[in-house]
Amino acid sequence: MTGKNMIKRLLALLLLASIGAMFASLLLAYVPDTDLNFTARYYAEHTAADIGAANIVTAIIVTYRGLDTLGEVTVLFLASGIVGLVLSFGRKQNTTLRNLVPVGELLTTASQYLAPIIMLLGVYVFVNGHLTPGGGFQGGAIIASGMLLLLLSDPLKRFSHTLIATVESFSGVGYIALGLVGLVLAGGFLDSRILPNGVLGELISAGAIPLIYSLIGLKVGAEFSSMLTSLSETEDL
Amino acid sequence: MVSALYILIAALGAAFFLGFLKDGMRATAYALTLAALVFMNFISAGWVWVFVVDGAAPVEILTSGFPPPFAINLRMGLTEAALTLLVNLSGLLSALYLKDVLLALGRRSMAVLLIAVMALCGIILTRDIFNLFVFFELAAIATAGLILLSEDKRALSAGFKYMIVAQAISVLLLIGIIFSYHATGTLNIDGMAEASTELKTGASIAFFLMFIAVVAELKPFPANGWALDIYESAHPAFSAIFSAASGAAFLFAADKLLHIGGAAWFPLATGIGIVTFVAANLLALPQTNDRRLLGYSSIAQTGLVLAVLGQQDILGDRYLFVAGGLLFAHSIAKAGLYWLSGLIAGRELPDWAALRSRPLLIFAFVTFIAMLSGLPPFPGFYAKWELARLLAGEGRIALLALILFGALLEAGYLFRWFGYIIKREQPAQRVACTPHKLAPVIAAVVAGWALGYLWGDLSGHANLLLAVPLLFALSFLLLEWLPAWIKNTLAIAGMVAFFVLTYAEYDPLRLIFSVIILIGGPIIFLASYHEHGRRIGFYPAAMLMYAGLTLLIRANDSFGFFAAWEMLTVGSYFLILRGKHSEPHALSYIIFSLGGAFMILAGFALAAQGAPQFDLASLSLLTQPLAPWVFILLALGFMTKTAAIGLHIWLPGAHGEAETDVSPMVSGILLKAGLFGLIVLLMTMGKQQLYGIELTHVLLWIGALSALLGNLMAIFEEDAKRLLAYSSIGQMGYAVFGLALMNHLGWLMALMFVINHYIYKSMLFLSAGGVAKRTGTRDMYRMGGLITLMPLSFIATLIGIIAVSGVPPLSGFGGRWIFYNAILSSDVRLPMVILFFAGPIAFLYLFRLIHTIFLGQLKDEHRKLKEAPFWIILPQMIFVVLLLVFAVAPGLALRRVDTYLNQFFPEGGLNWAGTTISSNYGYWNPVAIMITVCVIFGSLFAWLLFVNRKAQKVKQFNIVFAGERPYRPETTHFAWNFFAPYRKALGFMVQPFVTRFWSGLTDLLHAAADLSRRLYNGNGQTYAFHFIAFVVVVYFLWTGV
Amino acid sequence: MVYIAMATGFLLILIGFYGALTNRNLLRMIVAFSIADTGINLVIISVGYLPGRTAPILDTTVTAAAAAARIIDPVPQALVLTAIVIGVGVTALMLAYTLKLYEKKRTLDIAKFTELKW
Amino acid sequence: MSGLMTAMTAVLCIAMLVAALVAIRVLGDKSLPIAILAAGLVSLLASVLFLILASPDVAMTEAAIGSGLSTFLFFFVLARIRSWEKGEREYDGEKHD
Repeated sequence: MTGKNMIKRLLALLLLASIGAMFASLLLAYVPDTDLNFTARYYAEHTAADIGAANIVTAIIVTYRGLDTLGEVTVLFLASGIVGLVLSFGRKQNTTLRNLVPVGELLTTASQYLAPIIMLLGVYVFVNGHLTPGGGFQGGAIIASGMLLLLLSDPLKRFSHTLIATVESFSGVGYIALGLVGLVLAGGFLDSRILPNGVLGELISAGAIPLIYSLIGLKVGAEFSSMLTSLSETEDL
Repeated sequence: MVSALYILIAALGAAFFLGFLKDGMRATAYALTLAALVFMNFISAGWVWVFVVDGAAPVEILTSGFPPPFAINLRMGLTEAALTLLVNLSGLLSALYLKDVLLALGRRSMAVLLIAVMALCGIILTRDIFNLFVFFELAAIATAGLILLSEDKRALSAGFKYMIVAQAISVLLLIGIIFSYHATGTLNIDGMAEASTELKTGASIAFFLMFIAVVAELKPFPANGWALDIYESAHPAFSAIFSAASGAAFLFAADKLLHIGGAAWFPLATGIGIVTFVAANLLALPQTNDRRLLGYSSIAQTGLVLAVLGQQDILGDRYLFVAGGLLFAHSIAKAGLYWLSGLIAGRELPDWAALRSRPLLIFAFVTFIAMLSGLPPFPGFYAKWELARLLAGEGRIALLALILFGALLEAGYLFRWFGYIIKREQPAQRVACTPHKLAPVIAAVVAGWALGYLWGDLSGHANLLLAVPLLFALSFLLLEWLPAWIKNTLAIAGMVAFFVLTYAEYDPLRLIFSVIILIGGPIIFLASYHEHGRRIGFYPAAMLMYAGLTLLIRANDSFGFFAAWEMLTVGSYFLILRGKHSEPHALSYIIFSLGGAFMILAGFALAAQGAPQFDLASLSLLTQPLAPWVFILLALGFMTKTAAIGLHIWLPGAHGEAETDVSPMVSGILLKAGLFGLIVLLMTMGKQQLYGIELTHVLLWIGALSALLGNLMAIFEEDAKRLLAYSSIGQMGYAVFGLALMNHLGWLMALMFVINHYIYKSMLFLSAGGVAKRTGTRDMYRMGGLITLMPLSFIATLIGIIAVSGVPPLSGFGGRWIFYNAILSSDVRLPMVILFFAGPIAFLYLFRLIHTIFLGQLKDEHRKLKEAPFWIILPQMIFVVLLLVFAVAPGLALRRVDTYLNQFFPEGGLNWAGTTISSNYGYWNPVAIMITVCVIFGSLFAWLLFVNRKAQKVKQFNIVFAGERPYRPETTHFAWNFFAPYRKALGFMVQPFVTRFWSGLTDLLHAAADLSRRLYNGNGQTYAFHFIAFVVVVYFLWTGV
Repeated sequence: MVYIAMATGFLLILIGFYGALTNRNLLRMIVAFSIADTGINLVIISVGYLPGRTAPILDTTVTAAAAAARIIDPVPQALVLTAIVIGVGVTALMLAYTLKLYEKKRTLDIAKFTELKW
Repeated sequence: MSGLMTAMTAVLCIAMLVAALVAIRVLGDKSLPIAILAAGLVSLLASVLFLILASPDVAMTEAAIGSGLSTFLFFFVLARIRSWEKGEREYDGEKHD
């Protein structure tokens, strides 16, 4: 047993040493740029005028590389869907619930007050995504942690699957619809310049970015929530 | 046309929208899913139309209104359109197939399916490397989800194993991407390709990591255990997508990367691809689970296309034609086979015998394995041809050899499987057919044939699907519902009509062959009237063989010749497989034949020196050092068909076990294809030398040994049909010998053998078959005394053996006479002596046919037998007449050939004066001989009757020879082991050395495969090890080189 | 500084791989992969970092006009955001699989799930 | 300034590596919850490092998703498996009694 384990470890070390050698030569050959390359330079110079977003990363995520972000949102959608599928795999639908450990009064009360605040924070993060660090993904994650809190405080309280699914679908379909509007009214699919750019640094600016990022935030929040509820609702055997 | 973006938008929109639907509205959700898929197909098909018909230029699609590299762009060109159509179609058909499952699992499963298809389209369309990564991840996650559509609980662990490897892959991919970005300043694929001086050197680790990650998704050997587990356990409809669509998308991704890395990286792709191709096919050999077997085959085919991607430097503008041909053939066939597997209840290969109750599904299966094996008229065939000629033209012989070797392995297990279907016992559980599961299979069949037509059209060669003989053969597929006798009449009428219409086009040499095929074939078909019912499967197979034979003699160029060769091979294989116990023999036949065909392909490819095809006549223009190698390859290929010694082991079983009317077809007619090939070869290339060895000399020896050993093996045979089969080996040996003499008379003798062998071997097989039909056995020692009951069969056999043994007065003697003359005019002594020995040996075994079957005591159980059926006797009587006519007037056929041969061998022709034929060494007057022999025979016979008028009859059991103690029932029969004394003396020569060699070889391959597939121990962690080790080993091999 | 971060990133990847290759517990394998994911993020960010520059967010100190000379490369950051989200999606999926596998066999040992092989 | 940053980076990196080694059981044979926490710590430290590397967006995401949510996910699953294990043991116990 241990002998076999030793061999396995040695082999792993040997292989990873080789991979490490590759990494090392990448590292040794790496010379940091002294100046922005032409892609980055374009973003630095044109984002403000093109998109009107102060946060260039947001501009890239929502507009320039919007298709990636759509894909990313889809990954979450897919993951939450499959988590649901996996957990129901090979099982007949049954409704019996496990016995639950009673939860402390403090947690219940606290979460009732805290959760809305956390969720509000999430909304703030994604609405301001084009101005400050943060955006739909971070905001969505924060919203989901609010949900998590609720889930922890009262596991019996089933989140309305319909609600989550509706938010999920609404934000998803809305996101695509906005993208289509871009295709029709502006330069292409997911072009955020369907609304005026406004003044750099103001809340209502950067075209449709706040709108899109909000939808992404909702979507991400809904996906994470759906994953968490699926995981929490798996029945015992 | 609508922007290709709508493919992605439609799928995503539908997937997201599904969430609005309540769980109870599953039917609506399913309808929405199908609608989205239909729309996606519509877009792809529309674009294919735009590019193909209107010849439009590729379209760049910008997203978010900015040009690349600042925003992600997509591209829609012909390749993308075709590939997305493939992906979308397989998605749609699988969705149809999955109806029950999707409805049971609900909208989430439908969303996952939609996104899977979308992600694969995205991989194909995108021109941004990081976007490619995102779609990769989507595809990977969706794959992990769709594996769960299976009811097989093991799918769960397969999915987990996949995710482990996918994680490792994506880490490497990301590192590669970010460092490539750092090197080039862009994420756009075309931009990278332009900017990357460093990546193009072939030494860049960044590019290596990206590339190896993409390649890892193509399931390279040995880092592919996870994929096999998925194939085995996933729902077949998903495996169809996974094999057909995912494979295509990831291959295209690899192609995009090669676009960045440039020619320096091509060898890497080829190396990984070819190793995977050969290894996966080898490991598939011992596999018994159908889906896992298909998985191995999928992996192999993907490897092959990857290898082709690495050859794009020499493929030039044929690159898409070749890669596309292989890819589409594989995708459609594999999807079709997976869909089929969902209809079969059992998971072992022989369980597929259930298909036998559905001829349509058998046809589908045949279509699919023919596509996978690269047989005409499917795209893979044209692609294989192009690939071979371009590889050979560039001198990449080793690669070509490996490809052909792998393809042979693959054909081996696919046809073995087909043998199970046709021959194994049908399982209790029937094929479960519902319309929505049948439709995808049929769609795949239709697509396969349509692409066959398309590829034929694009090939630049004659489109095989427009060749009249082939169309005629295929039309019998549509006529399968008719009774056999109508189809038989149609077949005869068609062949004769074709001969009448075309006979003026043949030169005398080809005329002989065309008469044998197109007139001789119908004569044998007369015997087929004896069969009743519909005889499903017989006519398409037989007519395919005849179509191939006809096209073979009509072919002027290398391509047409090779295509015809493959057709006749496949047709005859199906025909042979019909015999009751012929499963193993048909398999060895097809393997040897395809092996031979691949040699011919390689030979032609070498000879073409890069040209698409060439006139067969221009083989004569080849020079050293190429010429002898071409000669060897072609000669070996042809000799697999003539069953030259060493390559003969398939023949006895294949011919002996075939049906009564099939044996004469495959023996009397099919064997001539090999001779025809040799004739063409020798006629054009003549004598060739390799390292000072005269190659025709080698042929001479092969011919002589075949004659001797074939005959020797025949004398120890107890089975009448096998005896005749062995005798064919000997007879073909004579013909090869004659051709190899390379003089006028030798050739004349070979042609004489062509005609004679057709007549008497067909006749003997028919009479042996007729007797076997009546007695219910082919073992001669179980027969005896049938002369009175089956006089006509007796006469046919008697005439036949007189003709075969080459004694006067029949045409066999003419053959011998020409043969002795030919030898006298040549200076090879030793093989000549061997051949002389072979003559009397032939007499020994022929004698048994008469002696054991027709003479001697009648068996009790045979007392009530009748003569063989009319339709089996009729052609025999025709042959008797033909033999007599040919014996008296050989000039009818040979005189024109003799003159024709003058242009090749002006020396040593025969003189034809009246009924007398004379050579430098003597003369032969067939008419006089006939009269003389008849007179002598008649008077001797009369005298015999007179002398024996008082002969005493003896009791049957009054046996006086009882030297040995009988220990098996058959040993009590005097005719069993008739030539035991000879066996004691000569037995060492007929030890099955050759059989042992070949079965040893296959056993070795099997054992090696069985051992090495233990590599896939099922542990996900080991698979991760495999992947890392794969990366490391490839890296060191690559940088070491 | 960049080199230190990048080297750490690479080491984290290797550590993650090593953990995944040597721990037979499914959950530990997933933990190991999430470490590797963190490592890769670190590597990507290091590649985009330019010494002495600030975050790619425009404000009063970093004006649009001066941005090209003041900010670091924003592209890798955008990529890492995507990578993080994808990573957590995959992790969630693997966890769900683990739960199910455990339910099936009552073990987390990967070597016990070898019914598919050869 | 830059020297301080470098020093901080170095300390962070060493801490991350140690935490990572703990998580994969090379340093000490720690229980699964510790391993998960250690992995979460790696992620959290990484987000600090991202801040130093002038990537606040990434830092936020890594903190919220990488170290926050996924650690939760791990514990969710772990807790579920633990509860099954416990149920199993109780069941076994009953059987033996």
